[in-house]
Amino acid sequence: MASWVSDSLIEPWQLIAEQQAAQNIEGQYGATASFIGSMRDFSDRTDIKKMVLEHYPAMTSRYLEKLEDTARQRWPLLNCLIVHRVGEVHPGDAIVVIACWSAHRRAALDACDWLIEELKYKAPFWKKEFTDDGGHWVSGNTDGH
Amino acid sequence: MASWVSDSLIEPWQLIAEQQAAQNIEGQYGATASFIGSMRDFSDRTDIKKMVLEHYPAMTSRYLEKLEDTARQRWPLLNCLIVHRVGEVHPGDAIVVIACWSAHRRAALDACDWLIEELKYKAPFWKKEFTDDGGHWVSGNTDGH
Amino acid sequence: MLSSNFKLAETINQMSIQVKFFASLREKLGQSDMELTAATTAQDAWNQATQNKPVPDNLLVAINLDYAKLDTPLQDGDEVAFFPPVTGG
Amino acid sequence: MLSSNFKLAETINQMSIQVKFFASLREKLGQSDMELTAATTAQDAWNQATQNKPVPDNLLVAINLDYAKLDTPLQDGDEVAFFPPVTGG
Repeated sequence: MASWVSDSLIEPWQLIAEQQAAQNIEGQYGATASFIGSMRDFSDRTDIKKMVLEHYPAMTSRYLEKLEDTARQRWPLLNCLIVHRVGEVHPGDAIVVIACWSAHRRAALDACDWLIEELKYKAPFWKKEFTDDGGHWVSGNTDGH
Repeated sequence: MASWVSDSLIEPWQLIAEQQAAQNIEGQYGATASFIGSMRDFSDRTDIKKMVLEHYPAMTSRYLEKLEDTARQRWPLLNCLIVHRVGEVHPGDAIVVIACWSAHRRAALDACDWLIEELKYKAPFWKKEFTDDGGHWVSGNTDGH
Repeated sequence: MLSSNFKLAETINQMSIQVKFFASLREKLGQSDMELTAATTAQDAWNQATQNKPVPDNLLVAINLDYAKLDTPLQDGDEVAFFPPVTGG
Repeated sequence: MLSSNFKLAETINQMSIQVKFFASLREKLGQSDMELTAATTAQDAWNQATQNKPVPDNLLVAINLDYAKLDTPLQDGDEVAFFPPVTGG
């Protein structure tokens, strides 16, 4: 179980593979569900050049740990990973990585789905998009988007 | 979009990373959802040493392609990957890899969840587990397990 | 002339139906592939191929790589497969 | 004796409340961190820190790193944060 923020580029598949290798649960997990959120070059605006992610560091740490704890209380997870980018990101860069390991598939799939929804609506991160016209704060997340 | 069976060890995160790199959709996808099914060393039986996966090759190819087509009709997916092991697998080995890419998260998450459920109930693969007592055909998949 | 017509009729009536068994069913029956020269339905193919063994609970049937039913009619060139519930993923 | 008691009272009444603003709110108000010496509730802290600016729609409040409400009472040493809807993930 681990959660952290990163202020530099992350390699989602490598992070997940490393987390999987770091825990001695081989032969126990039958299911790994993951979600990666990446930066697109368009949103309500087109031609987005970069994005800056601000957060509330002390609250973020506390919130991500609480999220993992709650997920592990609700589902029989063997392992869990949450990594979120902050700072400057570019189109194609990963913004968030979530992975859940469990014996059976329903726990990993449902926990992963729940984690990204919770994180989207409550974790204290804010995105500012930059186009050639300057910066614009993203106003809010919408359902499933 | 790609689906195939492999008769040798697969590296899930590497396969997903390669599929992602192979398609020129960077900046378009905001969401990647994946599911990996791995072999456990226990089921109804304990101490499983290995498993042999049999399939119906011509039907498998056709079925997996149809699955992907159906998923792409139901959800706005940018890319999709399904890889399934056959032959001899050992505890910890990946058995199935599913990944879905979409602009927004709900499509990727829901399509991935749907694909693994459909595949579990309909794709013509069969598992035979081997313990020190010999081989036993797995009798059926159960809900979310 | 008569004998040539008789041969033609024989050729027309002769079908080729491929029958396949998989997994536990293949092992129990001790056979994986066979060819029938005539069969009206999947059930008929099963009866001929297994010498009228009872149909197992949960038997799955595919005709030409798509799921089908035991009463689905067969045509010349069809491939019919019988197998137990699938356990992939 | 009198002067010493007076100082003690002053010390007791003096609180330390940390106030933080994030993202668009931080930029609009032109301030990110400040300290108040007294505040009864999160709303009171907002009023003092913004010179009674109206509370924006959808304002979120956290006290000591947990979500809270504007009428949540504050205690000495609390950290109260104000920010717009979150947009991570």
